[in-house]
Amino acid sequence: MNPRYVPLAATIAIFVAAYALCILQYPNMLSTRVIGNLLTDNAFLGIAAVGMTFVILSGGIDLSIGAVIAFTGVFIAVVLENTGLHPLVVFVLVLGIATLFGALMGAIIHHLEMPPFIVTLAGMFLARGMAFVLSIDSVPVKHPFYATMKAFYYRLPGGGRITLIGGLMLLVFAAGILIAHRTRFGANVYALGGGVQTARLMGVPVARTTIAIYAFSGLLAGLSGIVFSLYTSAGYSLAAVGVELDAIAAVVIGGTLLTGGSGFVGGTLIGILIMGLIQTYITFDGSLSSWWTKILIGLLLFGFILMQKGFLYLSKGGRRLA
Amino acid sequence: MPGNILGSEDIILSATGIDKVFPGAKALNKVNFQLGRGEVHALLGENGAGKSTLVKCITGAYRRDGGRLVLDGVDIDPRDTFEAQRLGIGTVYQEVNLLPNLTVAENLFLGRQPRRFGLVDARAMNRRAETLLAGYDLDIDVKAELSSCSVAVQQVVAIARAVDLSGKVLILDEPTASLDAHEVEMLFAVVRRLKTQGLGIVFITHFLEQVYAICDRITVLRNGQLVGTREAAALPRRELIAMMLGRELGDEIKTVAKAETEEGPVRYRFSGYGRRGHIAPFDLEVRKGEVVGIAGLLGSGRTETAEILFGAEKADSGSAEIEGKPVELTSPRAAIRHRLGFCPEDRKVDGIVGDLSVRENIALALQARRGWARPIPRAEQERLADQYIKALDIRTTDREKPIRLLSGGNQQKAILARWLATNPEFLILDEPTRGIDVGAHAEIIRLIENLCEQGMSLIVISSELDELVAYSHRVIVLRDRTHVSELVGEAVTTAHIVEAIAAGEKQGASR
Amino acid sequence: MNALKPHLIRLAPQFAVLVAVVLLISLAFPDFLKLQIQNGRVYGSLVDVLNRGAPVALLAIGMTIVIATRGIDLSVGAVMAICGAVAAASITSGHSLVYTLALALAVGLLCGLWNGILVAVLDIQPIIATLVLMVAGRGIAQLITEGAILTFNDPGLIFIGSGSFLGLPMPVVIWLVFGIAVTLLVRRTALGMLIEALGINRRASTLSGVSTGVLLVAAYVLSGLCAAIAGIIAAADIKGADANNAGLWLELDAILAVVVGGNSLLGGRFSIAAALLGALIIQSINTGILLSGFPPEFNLIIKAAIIVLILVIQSPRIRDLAALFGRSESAEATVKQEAK
Amino acid sequence: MFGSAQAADLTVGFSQIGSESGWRAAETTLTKQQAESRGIDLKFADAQQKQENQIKALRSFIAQGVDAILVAPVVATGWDDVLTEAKDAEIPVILLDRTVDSSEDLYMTAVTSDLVHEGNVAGKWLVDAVAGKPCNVVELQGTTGSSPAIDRKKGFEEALAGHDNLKIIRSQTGDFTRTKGKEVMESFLKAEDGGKNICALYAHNDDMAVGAIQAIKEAGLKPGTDILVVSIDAVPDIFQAMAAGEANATVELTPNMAGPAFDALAAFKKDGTLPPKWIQTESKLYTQKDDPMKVYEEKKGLGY
Ligand SMILES: Nc1ncnc2c1ncn2[C@@H]1O[C@H](COP(=O)(O)OP(=O)(O)OP(=O)(O)O)[C@@H](O)[C@H]1O
Ligand SMILES: Nc1ncnc2c1ncn2[C@@H]1O[C@H](COP(=O)(O)OP(=O)(O)OP(=O)(O)O)[C@@H](O)[C@H]1O
Ligand SMILES: [Mg+2]
Ligand SMILES: [Mg+2]
Repeated sequence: MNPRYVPLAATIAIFVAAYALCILQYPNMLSTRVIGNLLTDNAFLGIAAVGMTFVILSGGIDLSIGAVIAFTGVFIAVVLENTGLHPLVVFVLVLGIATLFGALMGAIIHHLEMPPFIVTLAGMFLARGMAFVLSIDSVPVKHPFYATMKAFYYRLPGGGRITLIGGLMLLVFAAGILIAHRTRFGANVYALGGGVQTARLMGVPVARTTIAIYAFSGLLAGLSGIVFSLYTSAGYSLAAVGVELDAIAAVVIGGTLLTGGSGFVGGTLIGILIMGLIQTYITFDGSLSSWWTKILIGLLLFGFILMQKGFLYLSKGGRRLA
Repeated sequence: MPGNILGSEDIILSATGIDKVFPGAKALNKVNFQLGRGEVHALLGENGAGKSTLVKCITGAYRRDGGRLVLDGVDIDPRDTFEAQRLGIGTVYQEVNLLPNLTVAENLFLGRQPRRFGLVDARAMNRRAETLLAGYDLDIDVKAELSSCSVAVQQVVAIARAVDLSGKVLILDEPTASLDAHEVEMLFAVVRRLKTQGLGIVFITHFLEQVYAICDRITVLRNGQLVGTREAAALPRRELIAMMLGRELGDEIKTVAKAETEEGPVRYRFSGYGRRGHIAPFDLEVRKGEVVGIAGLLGSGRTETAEILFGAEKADSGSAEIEGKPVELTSPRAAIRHRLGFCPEDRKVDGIVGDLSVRENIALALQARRGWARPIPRAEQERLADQYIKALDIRTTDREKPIRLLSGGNQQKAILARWLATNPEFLILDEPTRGIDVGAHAEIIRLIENLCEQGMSLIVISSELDELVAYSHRVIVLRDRTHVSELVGEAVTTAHIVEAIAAGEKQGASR
Repeated sequence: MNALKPHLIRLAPQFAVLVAVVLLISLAFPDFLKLQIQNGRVYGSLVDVLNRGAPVALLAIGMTIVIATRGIDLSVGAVMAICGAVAAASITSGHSLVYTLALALAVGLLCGLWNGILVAVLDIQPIIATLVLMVAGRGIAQLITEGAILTFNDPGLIFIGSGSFLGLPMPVVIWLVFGIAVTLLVRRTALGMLIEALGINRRASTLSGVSTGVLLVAAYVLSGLCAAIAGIIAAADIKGADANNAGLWLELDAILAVVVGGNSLLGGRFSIAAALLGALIIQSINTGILLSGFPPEFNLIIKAAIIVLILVIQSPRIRDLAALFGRSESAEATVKQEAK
Repeated sequence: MFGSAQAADLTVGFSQIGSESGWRAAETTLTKQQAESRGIDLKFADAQQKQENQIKALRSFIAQGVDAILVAPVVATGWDDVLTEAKDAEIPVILLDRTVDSSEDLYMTAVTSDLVHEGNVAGKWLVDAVAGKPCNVVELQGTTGSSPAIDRKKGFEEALAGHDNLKIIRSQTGDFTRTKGKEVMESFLKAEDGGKNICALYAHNDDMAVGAIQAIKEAGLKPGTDILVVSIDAVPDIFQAMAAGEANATVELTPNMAGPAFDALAAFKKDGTLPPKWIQTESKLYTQKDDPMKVYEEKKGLGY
């Protein structure tokens, strides 16, 4: 096998093995309900994580996505409450804002040569601050269109559902995989991750690509916000706190290097599923206190990373001196 | 001023009055440069003369501070390399500038991947990459990541990419630094072909034989200023060197009869040393004051031999002895404690610490050996730095300049200085003269000879056989990651080495 | 004096920003600059800034070193919670103050060691390696306090949080002394340079004989120690260990402080003094917002806006532009001279 | 494939918000104790303060086929879908400690206190305590955007309405924590002439009040006398402060929400009696007269 695919294969193998172990302990976990839930419940995280994957592949990071999700939700709820606009129009509007917001951060990162960590951290403060200013209350969305969209699902045998948002996540992943691996833009993203200076000398349009990457991440964070608002039928400024860290964890568990330039969008999907599996397992267990829940999540995270390292180590037969 | 030898309709690229100022240094001062159609034009000068800077100004990698660029009769002002590429200027920059995390094929076609229905057609891309590289006799897996290839392979890939990109102008900044004779010949064949197609080719190198072998005209820079442009055929080597250095140079390489290999006691003995999958077990003995050369083709395992000796890669078989006492050389630290030194081949990745100053880079290894608790006093560091800046003629505005801002050759010298500062007894040099100008080249070879006269033992890896022959008491020839033969004393000649490599090749072929 | 000059130049932008922020606040709130002596200690908003900034300042010291090695430590907030909880648990179960402090610091070191081993030995990327402890660590802290606030009354421990020394609150004394000590440690020895080398090019440093592995572990251990001190102070300050909230999201503030201090997140060159100034700048903003009387929903926007402004002013590109102005003038001058 | 339904004992899923405060920890402890004493198998899921995690937990409870679900919702909105799913699966849901804005037929009952009422009780106490004298009040809000912060503010303001002698002069968030409570109080004191301008403090929870009391003391003032302190929750530490005369009043929010919930559930399982849609817990006011030390001793062991 091409050594490039080893991390991906390792992640998939680990996921399958872990799922099998869970089923051994709780046979119920094989039900289509659990599988459907895995998709639906992680839809917003998955969509945001696709954007995060691109950012991380390019060697950057985007800490603003959780706040953008919250902002999007509040924006939609507030606008729907106060105007007669159709939700679809509002969606387009908010996607535009989120994309612009991302593009702006990308432009600052590129043109002012500031580290993404800090620019997007400030972006996080700003987006959440704007959500607060729009409304500190949690605002319900009562538009009938929401009900229509939610009624739209595919019923699996056994009571599980592939919902609209779960399906949307899969679509976004498909599109993400296509963009990352089959377009010039995707190749440029990897190129940036390999080294900005070198990429520039090789003729990669660095400015355009950087801005596009963060705009894309903003767009997907906006989409994720829409999904979240569908998921909860509300907009709430305190929603989705810390989602960026979950997304980063999913991306990394999916085998992408935080240093950029190496990884797969498809891996992120597995990363998301692994994180979802951890949570499902913990609820199925149901005996853990709040603190043991945290400790176990940490340990499982560690375990997955360790297993991945082990796989890589075995497959490479040792590594060059760091 | 010369330069009007060609008629203006024959000029494909003309740069006039190019200025470039860096904080604290004027790198280019009103430089004129004219490149003809179907011409190979050498751009020469000492380390730090401004060659790479001029190239980068032409390709838009740097914004020039003044001057005019005309390509094919049209004024151009490329804002970035992307634009230059579109205009038909293909470039190989000095340090291999490819992306280690992409595959060979992706590197070759970055930005211009073949597409089907708007999507990148990976299969077609890989196929075309294979055909392209076949033209350079390179039969490698184009789907492998570039980082898994040796520096030399990367260099060939970079060349292939630039050549493929260049519609009008091809710029090669020290493309041959890590290539051996065979690859160089191949490159020249390509260059000649392009020449007949009417391309203008800029060729930067420190190998003067190569200049005379392929170049039509020569432009010389010194300290950021144009010295002049001449017909290669009408410029004797001695005069060229004088143009570059601004002074006469004595013998370039003193092929002095080296002191007979004293049959002194063996100081370093490695027996059965090897590492599976990297280098086959070998025996090696080095005496005090002896220079052992290592020769071989690309990828023959020379660098791996060096790394294993220094502990940068752990040996998994065999043992090492110093003066009869067994030692463990399992890490660079351990090796340094036994007074070994190692000047690596890939200076950008393994050598320089870019943001540290020249002074700190020179003091680094010595400081590491003394341990953190005993800092080298600032004054002492400055003395050390000044001493080596002078001794090795490192061109820098001052010793506090971050080393990444130095020109390539000068970085190489600073790394060498880092090791000399530790006063090693056994120094391993992997391609020490790569990218170093004629003047400094001679300096370094003289230095090597001095060092071994003072009793230092040396292992030198070099693709330049002439050079290797000049100072080695003994030469070990590698093939396929195996030590295949050893030439001693009188037998150390270029012809013999080539023969040993070739014999190995025949042997390999018959296997 | 001359040797000090480059340092002063390095710190100038941070000083300028700090002064500007303080002036801005005192424009809106003139009493900000007022200092008075009360109960034998200096009292006033400026002291509050120093005092409230203590945890972030301490975290920033360790974070600076970790970032210099091209790493990052997300676990410091959780480690603060753990060490505060350990201190509270130990003192309430009747151990002596010295034992308690030693125990809490040792736990901090241990946490740092864990992170260091993950990064240096197992070669896990720093963000993810420390994320493990960030998540699990808070759980461990809550395990110790069982989710409640563990209150204590030991005057010795409380003194660390709210006592005063030479008129200054103890936390201020602690971070100042610790900051100076670490600065001396790295600058009076070769540690500083070796850490910078490691952060810029780990492989080249290893090949030059630097024990990069040990240094890397040491950096995280130091960060753990800083977090432990910060955790003890935070607990002592409120006379109780609040495992749920102690140090929550402070890692982000600490990273921000390091960056506002002009240190590069890409590792290499670092300045602890600048990071400490960065911490003070951030705390001044926080205190200023509290004093301003704006409704709390505006807090984040104000903070974001000011920080963006500061960073833009400090960004390399803007600095280059400024330098360009300066230079093009001088370049002209030289041209004129040449003409003569 | 599907787990056999436990016929004898009840399995109840409990989705808790997380463990952000001592009060919350006490609620968790009490719920577990109540379940144990009734022989109920409690499946506990901690949501780490995230609604999405609560929804996930509810879904997975449904997938496991529990007999009933308790949920302490982190926010009022966004529960329609998952509650509908539970209803479809015929699993009764009981809300603890906060309500949701979904239609009433989606859950069986809600055991909560009235957050607005709590603020109101605190405000009324203050109105009575100052007895018409002019009084400047500073307010320590909970986490911006959280429902207790919004409602307790609202209730308090309602109580003060019409009493022009009482004015809220400063209001800032203290994030429900002691540290922030102390820090914000310090800045209030500086901003209001060293505290001479402040006559009373209203904190949205006791933890912030405890932090603020320390700040007041360190500023050389007497909390409880120079500045009246009223807060909400009634956690043990505030009773210590009251006993010491440093706090004046607190409004109890009982952490035992599960008791009434389980009672209602048992009745329903026995003969199908439906409880009222809202079981309101008492918002009892405690002052220094109520023998605070005794209450402290009672509450100490409850896992606060
Ligand atoms: N970014 C920079 N900032 C400051 N000075 C620079 C920068 N880049 C190059 N220089 C300086 O400009 C001068 C010319 O460098 P350049 O790389 O063009 O030399 P070169 O002729 O290519 O040398 P070599 O043969 O060693 O490659 C050198 O003195 C170098 O120190
Ligand atoms: N022409 C080539 N074709 C295919 N693979 C090659 C070629 N040249 C080198 N390699 C590969 O590159 C790797 C580099 O090995 P190593 O660095 O030890 O070579 P070397 O002898 O030091 O060569 P040099 O230093 O000249 O680059 C080897 O694994 C080899 O397989
Ligand atoms: Mg050069
Ligand atoms: Mg080599």
